[in-house]
Amino acid sequence: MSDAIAAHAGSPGAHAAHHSDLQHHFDSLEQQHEAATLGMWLFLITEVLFFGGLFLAYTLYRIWYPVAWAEASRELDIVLGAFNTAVLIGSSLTMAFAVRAAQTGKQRATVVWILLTMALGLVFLIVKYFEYKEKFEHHHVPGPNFAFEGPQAGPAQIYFSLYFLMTGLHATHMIIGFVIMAVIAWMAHKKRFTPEWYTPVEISGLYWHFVDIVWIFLFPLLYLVDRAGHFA
Amino acid sequence: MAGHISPKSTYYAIFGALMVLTAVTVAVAFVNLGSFNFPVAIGIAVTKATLVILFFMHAKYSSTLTKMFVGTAFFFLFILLTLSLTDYLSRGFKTYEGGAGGAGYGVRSESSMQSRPATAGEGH
Amino acid sequence: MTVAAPRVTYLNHEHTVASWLLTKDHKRIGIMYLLVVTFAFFLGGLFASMIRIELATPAGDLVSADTYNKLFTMHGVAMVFFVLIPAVPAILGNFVLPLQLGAKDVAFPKLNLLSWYVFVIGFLFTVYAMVSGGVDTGWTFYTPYSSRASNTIVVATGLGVFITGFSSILTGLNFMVTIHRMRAPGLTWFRLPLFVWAIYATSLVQILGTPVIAITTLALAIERFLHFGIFDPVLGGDPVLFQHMFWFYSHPAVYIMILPPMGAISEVIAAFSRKSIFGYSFVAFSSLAIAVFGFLVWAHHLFVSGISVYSALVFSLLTYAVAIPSAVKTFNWAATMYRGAIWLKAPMIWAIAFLGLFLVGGLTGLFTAALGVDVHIHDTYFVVAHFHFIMVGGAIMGYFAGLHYWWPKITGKMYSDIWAKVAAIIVFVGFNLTFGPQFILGYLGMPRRYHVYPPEFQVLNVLSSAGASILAVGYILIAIYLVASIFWGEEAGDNPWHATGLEWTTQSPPLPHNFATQPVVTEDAYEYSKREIKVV
Amino acid sequence: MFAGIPLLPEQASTLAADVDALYLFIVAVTAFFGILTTVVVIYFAAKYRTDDPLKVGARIHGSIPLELAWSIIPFLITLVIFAWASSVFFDLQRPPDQTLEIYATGKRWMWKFQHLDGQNEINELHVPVGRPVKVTFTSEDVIHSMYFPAFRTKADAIPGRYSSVWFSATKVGEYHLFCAEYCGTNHSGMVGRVVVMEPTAYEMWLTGNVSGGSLAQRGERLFSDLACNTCHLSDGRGRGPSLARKFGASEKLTSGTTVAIDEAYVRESILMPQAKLVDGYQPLMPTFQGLVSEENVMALVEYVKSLRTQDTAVSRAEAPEEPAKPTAPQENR
Repeated sequence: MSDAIAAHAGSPGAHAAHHSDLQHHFDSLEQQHEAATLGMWLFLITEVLFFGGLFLAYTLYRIWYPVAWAEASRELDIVLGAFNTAVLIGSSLTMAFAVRAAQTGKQRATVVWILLTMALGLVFLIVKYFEYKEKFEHHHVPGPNFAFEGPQAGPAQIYFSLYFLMTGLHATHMIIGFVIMAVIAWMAHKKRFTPEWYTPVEISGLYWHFVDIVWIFLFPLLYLVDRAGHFA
Repeated sequence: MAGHISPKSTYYAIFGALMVLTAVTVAVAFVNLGSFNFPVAIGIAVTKATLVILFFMHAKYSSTLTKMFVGTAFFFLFILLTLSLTDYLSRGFKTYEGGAGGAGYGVRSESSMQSRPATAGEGH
Repeated sequence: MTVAAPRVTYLNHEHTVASWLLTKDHKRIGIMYLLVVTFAFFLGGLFASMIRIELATPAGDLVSADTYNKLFTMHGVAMVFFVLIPAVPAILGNFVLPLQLGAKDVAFPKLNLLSWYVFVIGFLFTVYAMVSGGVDTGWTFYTPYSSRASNTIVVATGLGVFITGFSSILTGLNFMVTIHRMRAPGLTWFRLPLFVWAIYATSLVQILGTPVIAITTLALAIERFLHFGIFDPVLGGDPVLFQHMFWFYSHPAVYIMILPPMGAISEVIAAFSRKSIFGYSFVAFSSLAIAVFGFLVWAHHLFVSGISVYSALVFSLLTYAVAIPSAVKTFNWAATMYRGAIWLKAPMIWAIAFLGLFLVGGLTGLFTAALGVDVHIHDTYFVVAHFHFIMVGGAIMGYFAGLHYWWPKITGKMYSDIWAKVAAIIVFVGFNLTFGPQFILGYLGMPRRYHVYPPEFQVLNVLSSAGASILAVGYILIAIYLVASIFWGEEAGDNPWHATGLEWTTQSPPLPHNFATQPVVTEDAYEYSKREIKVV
Repeated sequence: MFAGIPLLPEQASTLAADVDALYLFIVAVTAFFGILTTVVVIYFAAKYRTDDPLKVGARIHGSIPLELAWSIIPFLITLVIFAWASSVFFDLQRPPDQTLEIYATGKRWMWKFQHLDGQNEINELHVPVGRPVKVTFTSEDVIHSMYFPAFRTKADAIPGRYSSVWFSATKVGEYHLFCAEYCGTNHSGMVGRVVVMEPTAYEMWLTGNVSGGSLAQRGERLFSDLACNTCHLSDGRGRGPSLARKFGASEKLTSGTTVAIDEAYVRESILMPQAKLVDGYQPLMPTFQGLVSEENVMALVEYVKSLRTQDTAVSRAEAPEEPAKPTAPQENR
């Protein structure tokens, strides 16, 4: 709790010309930047707990039904999953470069890196679309016409319920990230950012890296359950 | 006023590490470690997530307050998972010597956690 | 009292509707929350009075069983999600926090306004559900009744709760960043008023707990709407998992409800004892301890739901641990009054009434945490009485103590002190008569949520219903004299209570941007003894 | 006016007195601290009262020893309460070995009881006084909760698994049976009464309305009607494992774990056969989920239980007194 009290470094009266990007109720750009990043980190905490609820359900049912989890997980295409993981880690890299470009004031580079990140995100969503289409064809979508051969149909339907909830929630977060990055790209294109004020880029970066982290956990949990056939 | 600017080489290094770890986690999934597959997969995922948080999200260079909040998030996630599992994992324990504990569904006694590669095709 | 010249205040510097609906001023947003929460409070109160009238007779003769089930469900949903959780943080917190920190506004004003709109949209979802048939699952939405058996509007109510949850998350996030980043120069952590500590602890719980009920209501809505099978026992799912996920939030939620009023009570008791709070750092850290320990105890709601005997022991022990910080706070409040100069104005009467009721609420928690007794009293009126003593006796009384304390600062007008004291006594008596008998009813074994009950419980139920009518009178009385004070109240002056705290250094009602010059803090909180009080 | 209102419900079971003693102890502790604090607050409010708003209180900021005192002492007291309450809780959860078994199912808005000798009751339960009785029950739809206030015991009926309560009635008479977990429209109507009778009267009641043989015999009929006997041969050479002398023992599963055979395991193997596959057998058994009602599952469970002592089911009357001390499996709580 030892954050700086010097948040009000200069005495409020003798402040330099009011910086265009500084909002009225903040005293310095420094304070505004720290407030924004702290706010974003706190939001990411709520997201961790938000996905956490589903991880609890996943963990419980994996312990209760290891055989069903193994059989249902083998239905997923591991190549597509691994490829998607690589794509998303790549988009995290391009996002990091976008933030770095904004920090160093390179407007054009920021726009390019963000568009690259959006492109990789789009690839991920397209691959996801094909995976979902394949599930619909195999009737692996929970609900009245769910079909899963063999005795583990009940728990398998729970697996697919969690699969669609987790990946659906993750995809929704990616679409939101898409919209945010479109706005940021447009702002960067309009040369709105300076090395002193690039907070929106940094914040969307934090959000995007979080979305990547969620997938880093979803991939092994959903795709790599007992590929070695322990629970044959 | 700009935050910490990492050199491009750091980013490439972290990217490489993440790709390698992804390959490792896929490879390890095909090795039969019995009930240890789950913890190993989680361990690799946690390592990758830590790398992303520290370097890509600049947590390493941020204020101690940010680091504390990241720790708080995972601490309370840990509480949610472990305290709930104290219920589910101990449902199988016998409540007294003679009785055969056991929930309708759920883990039998703790013996069910042992790992023993099943000899497939056994039985007539 | 000098007659203040017509000054610019946050109330009179703009009058258009847009200046209210699009305001980014934390003070106006606080008042907008006050309007919605008060409406929800009287809506919930209406449902409560119908329940009490129904229960005056053993037979189900006022309303049908279905209607009764909808009444107690909507009473629960309206009161929990739309009154108790937002009341002090969103109304008093929004108004007072920036003032106490010496800040111009909260860290994210636009986000603050968004929180209010999200809250109203969630409320409209729930009102839509109430109007078009209501929901009858109980405010806890237990599956598989809520996901399969109930044919009422569960999905809309669930989404209403889901949306309103984000208002709570965003408010918590806003306040936490405000407290970290926007304190006045010289305002170190241990010079902060205890209300700020309480709001900080509440924000921590709002941020960490609310997302879990968001995912739980989302999963329930999807399971019911799309027939996914997460909690469905037919597929092998576990209905008790829903209870784990629901209570992981809903128990810390009761600390969201009680911590801010506790902060308000610390302010009131220190101000009207004219003495610094006893054991400042202990009271401050007990708020944080309650917030953190609050997350370890949720399964004491599941003692008879088939959780394992061993986890029941763990949760029972942790529940006793979480009771200690609340006890420490109560003893510190009492000790603050020792050798104080106790000025028995209305807020102090409300605070003392809070102490009396919260004490009973907290102590009866020891019964429900005791495993042996809880098996007998779980889901009976003993539990109903316990949580009403904490929620209404604690949170609502604390809210009213805070409201009476800061009313002059909010409106610039002073309400009638006599009527405020009369109302406090009426509410205190009515409350004890309503919920006191329910402890006995509970131990006698009357289950909760019963539309029809065996005749031998009637006498106590009639007592309870009589108490409820007195309680209703008390609450209506508050509304009357507070609204009256706006029009006919005398000018309150900048510091009517001669209290410490930055909010009393500015004018009342405050300037649009709170302070003419940035205040600088030089002394600890509640330093009454050091300063000589200048008569304004 | 208050003479008529009892403060404690009737104590009609061995544990009722223990629970009440614990309850009164906590009442005493809370009353003492509650009244003490209230008196202190009122005394301070009266003694240090002033009407002059300019007077200030003494310069007191706190005292560490006092803070430690009123943190540690209350915690120690709560530990005492915790320990005593936990021991009472364990007594409530652990039935004695010899109990009279009764099965029940909660169904939206009624309780259906099944005695071992075949008597079925709805919203009524006749039990002998003085003998420990264990009710094993589940729910057919939503969560209910079987609650006997006079016996101070309660347990939720959760669909998909067995729960159980036990009591040993000490006083003859009629007592309430409530459903304590909200279950819909007629939740308040899902009530009944427990009739505690003298042993002789109980035996008379038993013989008075026996219907169609014992529960185990009904289970045996179901066992053949549902063609279970085509696979589960008694010598174990069939496609399914033999069920003779299995109840109470333990079984090795294909996943390598061993499992205790109790009511819950038998029930689960009927409704979800492949959840726990017996080692050395193929997953051939179809699921009977939805084909067999909970009552019939209980009848089958009772039949399998009766196979642990002899080859065919006999009604309790003819069966010799329980020879060996069977491990009365206790549903975990």
